[in-house]
Amino acid sequence: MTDSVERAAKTPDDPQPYAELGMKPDEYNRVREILGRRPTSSELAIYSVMWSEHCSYKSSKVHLRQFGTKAPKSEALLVGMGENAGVVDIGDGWAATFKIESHNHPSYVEPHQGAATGVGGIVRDIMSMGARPVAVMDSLRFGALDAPDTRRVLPGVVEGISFYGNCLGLPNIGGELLFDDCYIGNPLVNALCVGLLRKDQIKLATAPGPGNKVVLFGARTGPDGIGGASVLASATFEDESHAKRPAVQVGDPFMEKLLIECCLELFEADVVVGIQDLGAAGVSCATTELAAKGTGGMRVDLNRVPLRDPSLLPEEILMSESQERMMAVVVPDDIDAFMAICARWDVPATVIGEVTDTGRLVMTWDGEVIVDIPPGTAADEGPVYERPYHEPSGQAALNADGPARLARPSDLRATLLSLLGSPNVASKEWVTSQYDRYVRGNTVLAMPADAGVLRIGEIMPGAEETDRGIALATDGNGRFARLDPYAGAQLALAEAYRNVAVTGARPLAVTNCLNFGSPEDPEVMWQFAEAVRGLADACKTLGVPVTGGNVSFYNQTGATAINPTPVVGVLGVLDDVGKRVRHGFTEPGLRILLLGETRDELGGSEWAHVAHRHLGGLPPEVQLEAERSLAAILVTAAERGLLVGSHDVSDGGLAVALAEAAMAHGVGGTVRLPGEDAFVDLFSESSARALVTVRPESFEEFAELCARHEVPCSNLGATGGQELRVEDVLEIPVTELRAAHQATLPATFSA
Amino acid sequence: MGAARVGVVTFPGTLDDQDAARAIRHAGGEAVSLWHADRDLRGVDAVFLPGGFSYGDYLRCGAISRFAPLMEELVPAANAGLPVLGTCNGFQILCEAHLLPGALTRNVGLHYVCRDQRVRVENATTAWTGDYAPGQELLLPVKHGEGRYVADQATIESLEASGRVVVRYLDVNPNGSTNFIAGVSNEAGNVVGLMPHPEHAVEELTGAPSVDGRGFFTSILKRFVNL
Amino acid sequence: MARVIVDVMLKPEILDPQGQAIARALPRLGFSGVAEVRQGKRFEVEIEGPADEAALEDVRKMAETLLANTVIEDYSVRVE
Amino acid sequence: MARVIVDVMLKPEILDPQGQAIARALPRLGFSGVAEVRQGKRFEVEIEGPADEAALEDVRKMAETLLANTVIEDYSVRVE
Ligand SMILES: Nc1ncnc2c1ncn2[C@@H]1O[C@H](COP(=O)(O)OP(=O)(O)O)[C@@H](O)[C@H]1O
Ligand SMILES: [Mg+2]
Repeated sequence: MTDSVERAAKTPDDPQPYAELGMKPDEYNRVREILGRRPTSSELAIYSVMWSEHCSYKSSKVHLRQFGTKAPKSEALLVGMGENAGVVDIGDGWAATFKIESHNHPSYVEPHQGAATGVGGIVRDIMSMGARPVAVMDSLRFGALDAPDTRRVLPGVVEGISFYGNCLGLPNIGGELLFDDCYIGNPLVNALCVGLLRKDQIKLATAPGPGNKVVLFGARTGPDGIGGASVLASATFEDESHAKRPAVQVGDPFMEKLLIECCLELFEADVVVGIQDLGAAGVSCATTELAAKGTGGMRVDLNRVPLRDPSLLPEEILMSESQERMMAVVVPDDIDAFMAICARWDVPATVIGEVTDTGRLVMTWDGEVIVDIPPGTAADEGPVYERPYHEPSGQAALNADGPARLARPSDLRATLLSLLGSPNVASKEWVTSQYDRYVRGNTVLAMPADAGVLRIGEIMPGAEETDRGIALATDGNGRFARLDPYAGAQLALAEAYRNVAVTGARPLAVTNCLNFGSPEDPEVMWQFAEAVRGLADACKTLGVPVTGGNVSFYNQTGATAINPTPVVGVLGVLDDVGKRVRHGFTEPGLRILLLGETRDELGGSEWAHVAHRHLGGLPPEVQLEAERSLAAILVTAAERGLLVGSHDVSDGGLAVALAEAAMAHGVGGTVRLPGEDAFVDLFSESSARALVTVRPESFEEFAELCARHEVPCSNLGATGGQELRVEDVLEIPVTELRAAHQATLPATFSA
Repeated sequence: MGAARVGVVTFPGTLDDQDAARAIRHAGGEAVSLWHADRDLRGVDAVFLPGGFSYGDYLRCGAISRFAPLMEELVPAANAGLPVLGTCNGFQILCEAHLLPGALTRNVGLHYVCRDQRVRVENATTAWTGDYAPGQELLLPVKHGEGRYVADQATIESLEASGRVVVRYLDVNPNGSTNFIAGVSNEAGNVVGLMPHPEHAVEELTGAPSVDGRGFFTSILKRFVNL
Repeated sequence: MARVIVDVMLKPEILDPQGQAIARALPRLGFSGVAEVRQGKRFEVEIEGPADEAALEDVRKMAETLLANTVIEDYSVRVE
Repeated sequence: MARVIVDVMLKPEILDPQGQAIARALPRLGFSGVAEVRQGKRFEVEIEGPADEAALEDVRKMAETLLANTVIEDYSVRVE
């Protein structure tokens, strides 16, 4: 029997399974207060998903506000936080929109589909801004390389990303792949998508204009990811067949590709008033959010939702997470044109309701009203928690146990080779060669470059005139954040910012994915609060606003949380993409320069991790002013054509940076270390440093630029030869570097 | 006389159509888009079937596209001498449509592979390779999950004997192809299929670190200028 | 030597995009009257000994742990 | 409604790397006594009418032209 509004009013005391749906008693009581009666089971479905941590950000909201209140003034910001994705002005009338999102848990349960649908979801977020998705990136963390769990999960995750992203025709232009025991049983799969659009064509998730039609288009709705709904269905209906619904969503990248092309034609034809993707919480989320941001009301006939499985109940339709669906608001006069475009792309589309001005979201099923709520109460007015937090009890001891007590190596050659072969530093080619980095023909830089760079002109009709390009990098270091979440988040930002700048691009804006343990644990909550505070402060200092992001809580196995892992993505712009700086040593005969200052900073370093399995002390000092100056000279020097090649110095220090620079094009180099202590010079992970190469004739001009911006510049030596030579310290043929660097992943996954 | 007009076919799920059109324009030709559902070749001088995942590569790569209305026009035209180049998914479609012999199967390593691959032009007399020197070595990207060329022994022998192996992989066999075969032609040499992507190796700034792919486009254009 | 067949199909409630794409293509190719197509995998496992109960049990275990992904797939084992 | 099964396997002379990878993995997972594994496809075609000879002929044509690529694959059609 349908649990209608009428029935709910008559049976106020019927028990409801709100606890099984993850709602607290006071949350449930608030719903009753809002409605003045008990919710119907469909309404309960809507509130329970909309008020979940995932959709409502109830534990993180009070902290995330800082991204707004501390946001630096930025003329580039066109759409800030709160929309599906932020939008940034990149010049010449064009805008970029980008966002990173987690799909951690689903990727653990079913690696291939979990990761694939993670890509699919973030791509639809970008489409819903009116943009053409133009590239993806992926930031991955797994348990130890040799853990059985990693062997099970990693290949599937990579295959899922490869399968979905390649099939969509989105070049994969970068990402991260790191290993640490803390991610056993809880891998992190964060996917980023970037899109482009004309500045004046931004679309928003809003449903204005009473009488406008609400169209659901894309895949049909099936019983995907509705574990929660089965609780409701079995509680309400005692129907066994509905008791076990799959929690796994399966992706159909071909349908998504059709959706992309279809949406772009719809935007071009200007037949869309508002648009929203269907992600977590599916129809519930799309209808409440569209209605809440529009004229305030909407009427939906749920019987009209096209189903893959005709036995679905309304609660299940509302909660289904079937992939490859979008919802649009369309003026009645444009409906025929809208439908014709969908038909051309073989994309099913159905009018399921219309916009009203009643301030109520009303849904019917078999002629009965089953939902009648003020949509804003579900979409925007969810619970907000000020979760208690305090510094972890072991934090002081952890910080006191610095790397000073660790034995330092005498054989630096062996140390470098062992670092190069260690899982975090080793070549990621086994993974990245499974991704198409060339499709669409606009990839300027991709792996193993520090940032991905795309040409804008020619991606979109009408963009031929612009010479601009965009650069993107993601970074995050869970070890640094464990030692100091405030500094760790800032170092993640600093590294991504620097990675963008070494290509010659001006950093413009930030997205972030905050991966943490349970917010109900005050020690985790402290890590979270500190990380957000750190990131917001650093964004302010660096002048790059946060435009959006995602929070992923409950990343833990039992009571053990992962290292706090804020992953930060930075987007930058090149006014002339032809002036991008290439990666590493590109040719012999160039001066090799180290920019920035090296101190004895080995807390949380790759060396401490690889050589001693040690984590303690403090991370390298954050130097935001120095990062700013460094980026400024990199951008200016690139514009003036002074830089030939570059590489950022981070994990594994200068030693690893030199080795990677040499391996990039098979060009060696000879350098003399500037400091007293070769070990510190080579393996310290001090921030705000980069390696660049310049032609001898440009050296003066470049050195002057550095002096003017007070960026320390050490002349290390020159490129050339078949080996990397650090005078008086080590000599390693590039082929030997490569052998050490490339063997690790294949040895585990190709066996 | 106007520039040669090269049709670029878009199927649902085609990905490299814009790149192919750009490469044709860069070489001095006119790119004409052709839509899978139209029974119309729009009077083009040659046709390029680009790569991608038409119909999601579901069932088998190219298996569903082969039945597109456009193909009903293309197959007889190709048999009558219209130059056709299929790369990657385009090659797969040409095999499924029996315009080329053999089939492209799952990479022996079982993974999709995207890499800059050295290849050699084995036959510089086809409609699409005339601008290369015989034996010329090229760096072109490959990017596919099902590129292992197979055919029965007799077919392979006759392809080899008659110079219809147009392009061959060097150094590494990225997918386990029989005899390192990267591309083949039909008997007349007007229909060529290859797994590598010349359209991603035509500009200094973007794509693979080479511009070796240009020759495929200049070959076909010169042919029409010289007619 | 005996041949044991393992059929692996997506669970009925799981989306089968390949099967759907095939089913959508059929009318265009002139085939009518097909209500649905689902695509799965078929494994031919050649075992060295006879296909007795012990061997079948082994193949079942193999299907459960390796050949099928039981999160989304069902399998069946039979002797051919 | 009737269900017709189409099994599609690579021809024996065509290398089947998927089957080989499985066969290679088996001993590591503790399965012995498997001589060979081959992986193919199984299609479940639901037809609207009965599975009479005419319908089967239709499915055979479907297999020949679409479901299998007879250059490299063999197929068989049967009613389940
Ligand atoms: N999961 C991944 N997806 C895509 N690209 C990746 C991934 N992991 C690493 N990469 C790319 O491989 C290269 C090397 O990665 P990494 O060693 O993490 O670089 P860095 O130390 O400069 O941050 C970079 O270009 C990076 O973008
Ligand atoms: Mg880096």
